[in-house]
Amino acid sequence: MIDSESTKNLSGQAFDRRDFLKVLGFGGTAVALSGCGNTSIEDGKETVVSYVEAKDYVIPGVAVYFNSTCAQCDAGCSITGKIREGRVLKLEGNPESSINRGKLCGLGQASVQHHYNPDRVREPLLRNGDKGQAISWEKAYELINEKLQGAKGEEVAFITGDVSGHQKVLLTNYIDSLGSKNHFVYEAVAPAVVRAGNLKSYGVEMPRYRIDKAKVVLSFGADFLGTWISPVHFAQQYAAFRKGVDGQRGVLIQAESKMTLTGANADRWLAVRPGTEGILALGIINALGIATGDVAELVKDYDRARVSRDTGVEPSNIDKIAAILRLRSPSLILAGSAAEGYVHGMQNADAINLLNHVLGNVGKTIEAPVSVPFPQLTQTKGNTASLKKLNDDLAAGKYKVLFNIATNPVYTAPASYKYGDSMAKAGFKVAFAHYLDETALQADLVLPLDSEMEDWGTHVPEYLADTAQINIQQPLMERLHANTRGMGDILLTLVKQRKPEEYKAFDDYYGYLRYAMLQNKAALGGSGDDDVFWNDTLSKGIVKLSGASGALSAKAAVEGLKLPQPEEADKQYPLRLIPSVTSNLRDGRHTNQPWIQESPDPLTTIVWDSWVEVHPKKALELGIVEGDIVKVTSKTGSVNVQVYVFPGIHPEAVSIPMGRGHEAMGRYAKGYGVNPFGIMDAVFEGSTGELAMHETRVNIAKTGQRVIVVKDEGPAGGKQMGRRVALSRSTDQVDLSKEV
Amino acid sequence: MSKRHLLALYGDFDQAEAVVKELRNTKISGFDVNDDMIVKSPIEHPEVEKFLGEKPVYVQWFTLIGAVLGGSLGFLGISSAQANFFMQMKGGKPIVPLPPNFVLTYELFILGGVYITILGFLICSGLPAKRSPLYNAKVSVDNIGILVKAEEAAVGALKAIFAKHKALEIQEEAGK
Amino acid sequence: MHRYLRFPFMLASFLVAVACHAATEQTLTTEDDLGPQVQQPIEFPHYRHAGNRNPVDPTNSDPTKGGMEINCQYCHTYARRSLTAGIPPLQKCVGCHQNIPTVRDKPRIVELFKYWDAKKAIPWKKVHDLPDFVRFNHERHIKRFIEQQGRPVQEVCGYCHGQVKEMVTARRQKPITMGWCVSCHMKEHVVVAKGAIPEGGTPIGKQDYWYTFQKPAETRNAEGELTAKGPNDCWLCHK
Amino acid sequence: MSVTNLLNNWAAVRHFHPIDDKPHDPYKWAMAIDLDACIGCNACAVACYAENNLPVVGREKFQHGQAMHWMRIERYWNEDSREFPDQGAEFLPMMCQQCEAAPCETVCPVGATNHTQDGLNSQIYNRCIGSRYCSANCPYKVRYFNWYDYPTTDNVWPAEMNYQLNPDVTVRGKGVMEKCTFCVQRLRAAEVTAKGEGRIVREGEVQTACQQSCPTNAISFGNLVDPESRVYKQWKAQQVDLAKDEQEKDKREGGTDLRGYRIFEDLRPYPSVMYLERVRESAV
Amino acid sequence: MKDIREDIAWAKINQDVMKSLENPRPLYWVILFFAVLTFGIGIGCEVYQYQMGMGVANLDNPHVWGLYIATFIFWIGMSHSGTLLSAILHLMHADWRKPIYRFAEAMTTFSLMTAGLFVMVHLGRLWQFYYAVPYPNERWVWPNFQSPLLWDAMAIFTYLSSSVLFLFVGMIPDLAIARDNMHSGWRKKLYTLLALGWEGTDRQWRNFRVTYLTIACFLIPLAVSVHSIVASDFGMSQQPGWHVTSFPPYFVAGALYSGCAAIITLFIILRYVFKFEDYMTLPILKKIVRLTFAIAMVWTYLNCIEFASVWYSHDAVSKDLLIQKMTGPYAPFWWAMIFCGSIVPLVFAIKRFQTNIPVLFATSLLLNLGMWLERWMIVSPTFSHGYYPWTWDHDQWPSMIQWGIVFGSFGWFTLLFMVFCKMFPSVSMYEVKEMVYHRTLHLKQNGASEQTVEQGVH
Repeated sequence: MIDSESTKNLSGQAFDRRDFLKVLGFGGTAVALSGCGNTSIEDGKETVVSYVEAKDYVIPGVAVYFNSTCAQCDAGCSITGKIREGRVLKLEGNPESSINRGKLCGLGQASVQHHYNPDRVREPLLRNGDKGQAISWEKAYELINEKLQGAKGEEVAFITGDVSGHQKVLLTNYIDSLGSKNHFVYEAVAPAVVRAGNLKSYGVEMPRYRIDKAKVVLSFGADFLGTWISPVHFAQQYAAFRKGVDGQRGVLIQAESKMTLTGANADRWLAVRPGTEGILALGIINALGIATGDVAELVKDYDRARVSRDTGVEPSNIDKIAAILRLRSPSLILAGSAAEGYVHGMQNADAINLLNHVLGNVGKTIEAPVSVPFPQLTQTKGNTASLKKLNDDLAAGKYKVLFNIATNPVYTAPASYKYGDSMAKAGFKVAFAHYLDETALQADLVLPLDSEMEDWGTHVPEYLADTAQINIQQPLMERLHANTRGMGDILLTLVKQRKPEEYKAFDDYYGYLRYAMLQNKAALGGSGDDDVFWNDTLSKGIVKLSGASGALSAKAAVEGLKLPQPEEADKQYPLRLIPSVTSNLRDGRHTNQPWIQESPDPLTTIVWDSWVEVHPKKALELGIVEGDIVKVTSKTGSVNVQVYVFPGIHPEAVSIPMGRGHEAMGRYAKGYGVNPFGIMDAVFEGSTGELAMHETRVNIAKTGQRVIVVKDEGPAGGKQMGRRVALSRSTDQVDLSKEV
Repeated sequence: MSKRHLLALYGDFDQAEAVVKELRNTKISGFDVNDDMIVKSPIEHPEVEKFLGEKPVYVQWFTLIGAVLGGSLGFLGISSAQANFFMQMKGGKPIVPLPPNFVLTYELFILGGVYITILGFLICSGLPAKRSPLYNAKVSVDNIGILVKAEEAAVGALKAIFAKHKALEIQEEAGK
Repeated sequence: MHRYLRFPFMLASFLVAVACHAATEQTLTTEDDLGPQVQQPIEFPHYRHAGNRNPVDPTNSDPTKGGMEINCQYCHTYARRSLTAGIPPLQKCVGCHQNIPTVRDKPRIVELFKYWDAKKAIPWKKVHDLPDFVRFNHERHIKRFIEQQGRPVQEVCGYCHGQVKEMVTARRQKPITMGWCVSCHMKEHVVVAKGAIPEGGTPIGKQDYWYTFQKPAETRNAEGELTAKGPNDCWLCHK
Repeated sequence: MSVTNLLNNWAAVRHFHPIDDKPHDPYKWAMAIDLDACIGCNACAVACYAENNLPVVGREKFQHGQAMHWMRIERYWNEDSREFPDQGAEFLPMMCQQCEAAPCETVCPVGATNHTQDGLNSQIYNRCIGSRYCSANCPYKVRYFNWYDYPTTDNVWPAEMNYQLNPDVTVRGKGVMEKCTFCVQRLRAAEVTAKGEGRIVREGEVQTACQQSCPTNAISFGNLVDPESRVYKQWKAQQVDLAKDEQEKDKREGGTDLRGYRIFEDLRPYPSVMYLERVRESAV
Repeated sequence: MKDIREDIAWAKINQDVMKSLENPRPLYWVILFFAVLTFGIGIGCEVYQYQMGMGVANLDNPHVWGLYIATFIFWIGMSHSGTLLSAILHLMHADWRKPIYRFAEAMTTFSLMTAGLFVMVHLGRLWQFYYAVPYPNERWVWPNFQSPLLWDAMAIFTYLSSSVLFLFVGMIPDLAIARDNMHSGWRKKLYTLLALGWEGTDRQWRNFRVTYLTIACFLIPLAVSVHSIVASDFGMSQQPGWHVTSFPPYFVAGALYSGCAAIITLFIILRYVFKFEDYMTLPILKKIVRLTFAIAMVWTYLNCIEFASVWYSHDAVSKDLLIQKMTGPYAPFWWAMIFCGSIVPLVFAIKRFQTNIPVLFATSLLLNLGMWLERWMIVSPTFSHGYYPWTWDHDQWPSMIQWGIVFGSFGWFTLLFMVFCKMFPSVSMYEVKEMVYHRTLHLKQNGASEQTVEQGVH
């Protein structure tokens, strides 16, 4: 219920947002229907706590809404928090944001559980043997200072996730002030190869995809509805795409080896032999027959018989796809896991992007990105190659001090890195953490961070939809635990240790942020009074900027495009492991949010556990059924995991979702499921050095145990048993033009 | 109150019958055979009625009243309860649906019938009550008892009749 | 009485008595049902703030002789905007009392300023406590009775809170049980006073309900008013 | 009192609903869910957990089938025996259908579930005694029973977690039935506001939590009586009539090209949720 | 094979029956011990369930009902045989019922009380059960009279109270005997109180006869309605497998069936424990066995009718459910039900076995098991295979708590029943006397030549 009026009312009022909303015990938090007890009136037993001072907009029993930014993933959705009696109750999407337009995914909804999580770190902890000892912040800062005195600049390393906005500025300044050049930006699941491929094909790393403008979308493993880049935004584009341009409903074709959420919504889902997506793309170019010049030369060998043999896609399907692509224009071809997963990922991406060029989609459904006028605020783009480098350096003993800022590489690094051992070689490890996760447990000093609902900040998402925007993150309620600190505040204190003069004007990060924003008031589109501008900015939660769009390179990059022949199956490890990224769990940093744990995986409906997906045909061949515990063994290691027989996977592949199998991180995460990173081989993409996630070969063997798979679907599985429940029809049976 | 009670016990039903016949045929002043004689038996003898003459039983009327009251008040009560202030639509059915109410009316009809019948039984048979002073436990075994109430003067005659028919035992209320 | 009839008669009289008791309409009244005297951190004198002025001389507003006749909503300001009436913030008390030097040294006010100086909220005790599954909406009742029908504030608040203006610390005076709430909803209430029907229909608009008895009456009553009963939807209060 | 009510309102209390009377004025809350737009992302389900204080039951109880998701996303496969599900999956968000003639209402022994004036199927937690008959009689099986005392003995909201609980929604203890309410706390707040202003709730003024979060706008919700509402227009365009157990369009020869339908319409619960069939491209 | 002797002294009848109030065989105490033990276990389970929530019974969301409801129907069904023996056979003047109807009537009462417990055990919020009672209350809220569960409550209340009254009224003359013969002590006082001053006067007997007959007349339709209403708990619902027209007669037949089976079991136990060999004679047993056989065949027939009507209907969902019952996870129990309910009673058709006590005892236990399974097979499969395939059950097996309470109920019933038989004359003395008296008369009229003519209705 975002009453637009209630948000509007706020904008006019001068208020100091540092004066937090106090948690008010009004009406009590537990509005419980009591059990066996008496529910009668108990006058004089409960206490009504009132405010000392209250703002006019604070009315007990009436919600106040504040805008902020979701920090659960890097898409940068704007949120509106519903606050009652000083407590954040629920998050909604902010309708003003062009990224999520008032919508919010399940992961975003769950971030209140990140905030209220009972397992958050509450005090700075210093390692004392196996235990953490609570210390004061002063002592923690002193300790860091002390340790840094004994280290040269190049002996200090930072590992962070994607970081943008003013935190990034402060962080960069701090790193510079230390004289370090070692900032590793690590994201376990990042479209790094896609970026590289795009740069090569279109001249930009991240163009704007216009699914809503396309009539046909052919996606090679890009799970844009579930996990890819900015899923909430793409889902909205998808809705428009389905409604259709000119009343013609958009057609989605998904080619991938393991069905993703996007694949589950496709009009045609093609099971492609893992790694041959590029071949299929070239085969389609060949079948289109409209390519000329060196492109035609390139694809001439990819006739449909060969492509069909290599990829496992039926020739008739290739023809149908070519026909519909030829017929309906513009279309949009997306490269997702096809690029990220393989040694030749870059080649795959090139081949797929070539298809866009051939079809003339570049400039139509692939648009140049909007540029942000403040390059210092833009997002540093994480990848996996950075972790590899850091790991090598750590193993070589290069670093004396390691700052681990809100990442969990001990959990997400492939087991063959032995990252934990590498990390141990650093002299002093500082972890900025919300929870005692696997990495924080190995640190010497753990600094508890505020949740994003207590902290100030700005974010500039990598993928910007219509216009450039800076997202404001502001506290939605007072700090839940007295001894946690905002990331910006910690960085400010640390940087003050180095450059006390430059930053002495700022008491806290809020002051810094306000100052920095007001300094650029004009560039941020503000005018007039500082307070008015500032309050207006805070109440909107977004600063929209006019950024120019660049141009895309029109020429396809064909040189060097050479796709390897699909490999013969390995005798010992005949199956390919696809560690799937699910929309709930991503890389596992949110596994400890119970709503996420209990939210069924959309495709398998499994909760609270990991599974390995096996195609029915393969399952029959191996004699396994649902619930069998199998041992999945790769060159690197093995895990025991329950089987889910799943038709949406190529028979040569098996898939284990990422995100579970935590050994730490609190009561909701620890001990549920298995971690596929633990058996991932360290194989890298040829040209970018990214971890090739789909290149792990495994075999599976029965262990003889069987369990009941914990899932939402009943024994009928996905069958409707003749009931009229979920109905569907084909486009020729329906007239969408009459619809509202 | 100068009447006295006499109880004679017989082991045989025929004997008892003979006694009753004789009592009926003999005119004894101070003793009315219809009002002052009670036959007690261990089991229900349908024959007793024959020789004592038809005596009316009113229990059925109680049953009728009870059943009718139970049914009608039940229906009205339930319908009224349904149409109270909190009348809430349920399942697309009317607020006062007839079939369920008929089912309940039926139950209440029986409930009323049974309860009032029992009440009628208690009233008509005069239970619960104190036992008469001349109660003899043998009646609950196998003896037939004839309890008579007579003027002092008639006692002797009655005793003679009882004795004549070989009464097993004659009990007599102590004189005043 | 005949001895046979004694027991049945007693039984029957008992049953009749029970039935009569059950059938008697329980009088759902506004009868007082005093709650416990609740010990508050500061003994707030409601009669001083909300009580009537000196009855002998209505123009005399000397607080030592009577109340200030402050509108309930002046302090319980949330009531008209929220489900809950709320307790005024400390700020509000101090706002006035810092300008009233005459009572500044009274122990209660000293206590009050102690809280204020410590910036600590006063832990008032709840006096009118409903079970957690009941949600009474103050706003709606104030809208209807005060704003739409222009009844006096103290009277309207008094429907449920009793004669607060005569109390020191508030004490529950009404039963506030479900049946008591409903006793009011069951009554025919004036929805349109004498005179013309305002523009756009009755104040409760086109909101006629299913059951005729809840619609505003078709015709005006003897006093020239249109009446209707209160809502009977369980889900209004129990959610 | 009651007898007077009975006699005065005899005609009213003998009406059958929804066939005999159309009492929904001014509100009848209803939904339309476009299965073609639904991508099965679960955002609605999580939003429901957040809005309605649903307990997370944990692995073991989920395994026992004691999950409490008022909104569940069902995933169906096409029923032919192809090697791959090459038309993708079918997702169906399932929640209480707020039937007009709800099978659950008649059977509740204590009247804890009723039909409200604005067309909802209410569930009164404090009246419920836990006979579970309603769930037994629900064809959609969308009612969820509190098998354990989640707030206390199960400690579902430990420590600060209970700060998140929505104060407008009662936290249910053990032994009561619960189900989707169409976010009645939001509806009632909006209705009361509108009533205070002497108008009815406008289209778009109130949203359910699931509708609000849905990234593809697959769920539309609104007042079926209000001709301005999107729901009204959708039901109208799809020729689905609330009070029919078989729609005219389905009787037409040669079928229909409209894709609106209601699940188990033939059982005559008159559900308030219309689904729009999923569409798949015929050209591929 | 000897029937009750016509020349038996009435005093001996009194003595024999009164002896049962004093010193039963040691087996009595063994049974009582186990009854208390099981009941205690049941109580423990219930306390645990009350504290933790219904989840400990391992019910789940589509599968909200389980053994509690099944066992509830079982006990309700069991109660019907008492009415059959005391009311129906009374109206038919079948005098062989006289020695055994008392305990059958007691069985009715106690099994109804047990069934009532299950309604309570089953409730999620037991402490609020009074919401279902239509009493005038401050809130002005009434229960929902449309709910078959409420009809159930009303019917069971009516039935229970009528049965208790019927049992009591029928026992007054015997209580008077007990009063007269009991040595002084609290029990004598109790009998004195309960006998209401019964003297056996002609007036009392006259009204007694009419009352007894009237209540018997009421009880018959009441008993039928009670189980029809239990059937409508299911029949009135919409679920496949429940929404069956033939459910009321099917339930009633099942009820009589299980009741008769239970009577055979208890007959054998009582006969031994209380040394009633002279009264609970084998010819009587033989008649019950024949009656049971007849009802078993009726039940089998109605079962077939139900399958046939499902089969010939076009209700795919119900058909699906039926197939599921036969082949799915419940198949072993379903087939066990068919075996115990339809095959095992064929033993009764064999004359040799009609008086063979060990065989009859074993068979009757199997019949009871079969009838209990029948109720379970009515309740559970519909939940695990209803309309909505998504929610079909995958893991539902009653927990030990649920089983514990079910077994506890048997303990509770046995306890009540055994205590009753020890406390009150479980053979109706005055009616045995009547029976003997009438037979004697009959013999007198027909002369001595015709002997041992079996009487009563066949």
